[in-house]
Amino acid sequence: MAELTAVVGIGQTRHAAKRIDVSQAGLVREAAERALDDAECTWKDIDAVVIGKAPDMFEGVMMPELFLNDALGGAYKPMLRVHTAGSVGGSTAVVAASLVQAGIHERVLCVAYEKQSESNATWALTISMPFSVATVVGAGGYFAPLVRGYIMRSGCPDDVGIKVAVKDRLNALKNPYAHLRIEDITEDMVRESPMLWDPIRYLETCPSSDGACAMVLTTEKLAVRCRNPAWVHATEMRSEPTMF
Amino acid sequence: MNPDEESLSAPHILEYTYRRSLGPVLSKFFTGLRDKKLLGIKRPDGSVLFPPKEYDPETSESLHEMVPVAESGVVKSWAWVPAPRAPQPLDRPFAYALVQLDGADTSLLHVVDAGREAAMRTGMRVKVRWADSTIGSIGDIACFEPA
Amino acid sequence: MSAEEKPDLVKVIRTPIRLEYTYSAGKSASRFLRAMKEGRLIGQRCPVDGRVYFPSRGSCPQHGVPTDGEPVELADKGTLVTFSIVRIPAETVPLEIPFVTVQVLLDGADTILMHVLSGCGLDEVHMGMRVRAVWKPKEEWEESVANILYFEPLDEPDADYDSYKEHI
Amino acid sequence: MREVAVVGFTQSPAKRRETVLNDTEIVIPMIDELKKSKNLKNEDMDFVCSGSCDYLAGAPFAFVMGLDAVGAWPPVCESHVEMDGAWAFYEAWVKIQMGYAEVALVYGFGKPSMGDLPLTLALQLDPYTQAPLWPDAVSVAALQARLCLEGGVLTERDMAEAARRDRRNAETNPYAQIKGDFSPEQILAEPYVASPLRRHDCSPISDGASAILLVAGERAKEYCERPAWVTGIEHICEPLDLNVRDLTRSRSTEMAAERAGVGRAAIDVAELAAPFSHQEILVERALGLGAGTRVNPSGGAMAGNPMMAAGLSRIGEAARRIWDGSAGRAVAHATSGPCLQQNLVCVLEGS
Repeated sequence: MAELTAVVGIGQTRHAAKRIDVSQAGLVREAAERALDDAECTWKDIDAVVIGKAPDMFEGVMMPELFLNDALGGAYKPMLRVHTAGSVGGSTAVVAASLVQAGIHERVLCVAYEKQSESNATWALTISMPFSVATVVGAGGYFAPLVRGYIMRSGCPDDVGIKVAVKDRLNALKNPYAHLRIEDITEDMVRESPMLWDPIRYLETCPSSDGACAMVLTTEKLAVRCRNPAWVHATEMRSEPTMF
Repeated sequence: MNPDEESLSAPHILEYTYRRSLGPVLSKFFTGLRDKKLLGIKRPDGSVLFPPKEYDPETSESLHEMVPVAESGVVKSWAWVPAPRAPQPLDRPFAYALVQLDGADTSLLHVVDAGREAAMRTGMRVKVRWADSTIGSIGDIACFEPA
Repeated sequence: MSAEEKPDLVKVIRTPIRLEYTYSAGKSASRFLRAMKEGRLIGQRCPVDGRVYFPSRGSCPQHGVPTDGEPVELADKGTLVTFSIVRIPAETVPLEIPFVTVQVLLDGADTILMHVLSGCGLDEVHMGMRVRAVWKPKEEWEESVANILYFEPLDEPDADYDSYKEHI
Repeated sequence: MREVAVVGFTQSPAKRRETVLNDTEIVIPMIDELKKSKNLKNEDMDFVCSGSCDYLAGAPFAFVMGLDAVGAWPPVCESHVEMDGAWAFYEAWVKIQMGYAEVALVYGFGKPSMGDLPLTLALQLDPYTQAPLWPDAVSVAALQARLCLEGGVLTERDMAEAARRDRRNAETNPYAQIKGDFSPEQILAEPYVASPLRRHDCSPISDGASAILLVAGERAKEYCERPAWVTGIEHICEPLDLNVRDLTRSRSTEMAAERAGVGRAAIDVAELAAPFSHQEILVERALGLGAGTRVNPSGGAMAGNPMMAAGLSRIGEAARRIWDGSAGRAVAHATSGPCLQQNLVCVLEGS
């Protein structure tokens, strides 16, 4: 690998079901400005911008990176838009890291966001198409049968989803940016929450959020001057067929 | 071609009414439209961006100082639309135009209702025709008309 | 909020977007749908390993090779591989809740079909149960998966777990 | 920089309306043909990257089905850009530069005939102040054309001559959609479709796909006798706002060309993806091409413009002319966004 790379700045927005206090640009800028501050740099220090988000239909803007690029210090710079569906946040960081690792740029800003409140995520994820029969509702509709299959094949205990949900919600209480903050979360509360897509209960699902996350990545030369660089040792991603 | 090979096709409508939250700058801009006032925003070099953005489109620095611009201005460029499509603002032939309002240093992309193509020319003066009811929407400017 | 009330600030604008498309099913789906209109279920075989894709989308997603060979006729019965009981309504799904979505491995196919199950109690639904398609009256058949109204339990012993575990 | 070459290219014929295949099915034979011609197995591919657009299909995640054409078991390292395949090419080039990959497959595909493309493209504009007015892409390009014409940057005759050149060149391109020998007089006698643009000033709306194989270093020669080496590649994005950009030049193309080293030596062939005749002239000038350059021997995007594949196809068309020895140094161009907002420039050389 040509260049050792580090994450030298991170920023997140407050996440909420509806961030109606900000525009789309305001949302991504809230995260990006925090990442720049954390990295002790400014818009003009950025060599390239990588913008990640999943379906354009969430916000109803075709290739929204085209109008957001100049909100993110990207005017007259290289800009890439990543869309790898649900994995897009991670993929965006991987692409940004690659640009530094390859020795192409010294400092890259990446931002992934979604402003799902502009539409309705369940609608946007299961737009019904001609000739098909609609048998699922939202992402949970797709995943619930697979979750059941996983439980069967792995032999994991029935309450594993409940335990994971409680663990994550407890951790979220320590995260000032978290959307869901359920102070008195318990396993019973999760177990007794409505069963939406059996075997998935309401409190076992993620919320539909408005939010953004940004990172600044740099070369080793720039990173060693930073307070606490997080070195990127390796990245990897894999995709499987939709069915077989 | 063998008709049995031809793909089946069917109408598919993608339809949704998005709710776009505005943030501080666009909120003032659209509130201004509702109240029939046009607001631009000052860039660091003193020039006025209209329509306004909450950031400078070249440097990304935040912008704050909103300033009024006039209801009339000059057509900088235009394109004639002889056969408007359903969602376009006017149902008769019109022009999309870049209109630089007096007091602004950039142009607004909007429409000019000039009746016929021969009535359009770059440099012509135009003024806002407000919609019958204004709600806080770019459509509050129904169109521009020759001044 | 109506315009007359003139709130202090306009904070949200509504932007209707309507785009009209002519959706095109494509070659494989059209072949499948035309067979469907005749009450036949057809899949396509992967030329590499012979697996039968149902419905086929024109290539084997495992090997990335076209599946252009002769269609394979499948039975309208199979094994319920996995399922979910759905308890939230949606405009796009014309079913009363709760309803059961199922993944069915038709006999002779190597990939699952997503559909819905009816004809038994919710507590009777289980993995491995044998099911069969319940069709609309023949005169209503169209080029649509909706010709199958739903799947219903078949009076047969459950399929052996090993026979479908790879398809979960 | 690591040496990377384009060693394989397939494209579908650009069609106004593909009546048999859906968007994924247009890709399937492209990848199959590429794999067969290069004896490429799935395990040989270190990285796969694609470019497509959900709004062309009117459905989310259209690209997920595209992966069916590749074959993804065992799981593949794959990424996707909601951009023209030329940017997927760039991402693949980056993965090779960083030493992650040696062999990469790139493809782009789209079936815009399913919708009303010029109207759909209005959704690329500012969602608050512009898109609600539905300015169609032809009208938006016409605003730029008028600025160029009235600014004395070019004439309607220049535009007609660019259109003529492309359509005439396309006569020898079996994949082209619009071809023929139309005289500038003939073109100038046509009515405007969106004044000051005539039908001939516009690229066609095309369904189509293309695929490219990129290989690093010495291994490139195993796949191709005379590989087309990527000696420079860069892309630049301008602000969206039509009102803060100088629309009478393509500054982003100028910057990308400078950084990609287009001017370091003569260019034999240029393949441009500009979808309107005036834009093609702006790009040609921004690249600093001289009289010795054959522009758009394939006809360029003006002869066939499969959205999301057109830019990638330009790289393929340029590479093809390196392979067959008809060019020693070539440049390919891709564009995205209204009025040439974002541009990519790729320099290919035979040695």
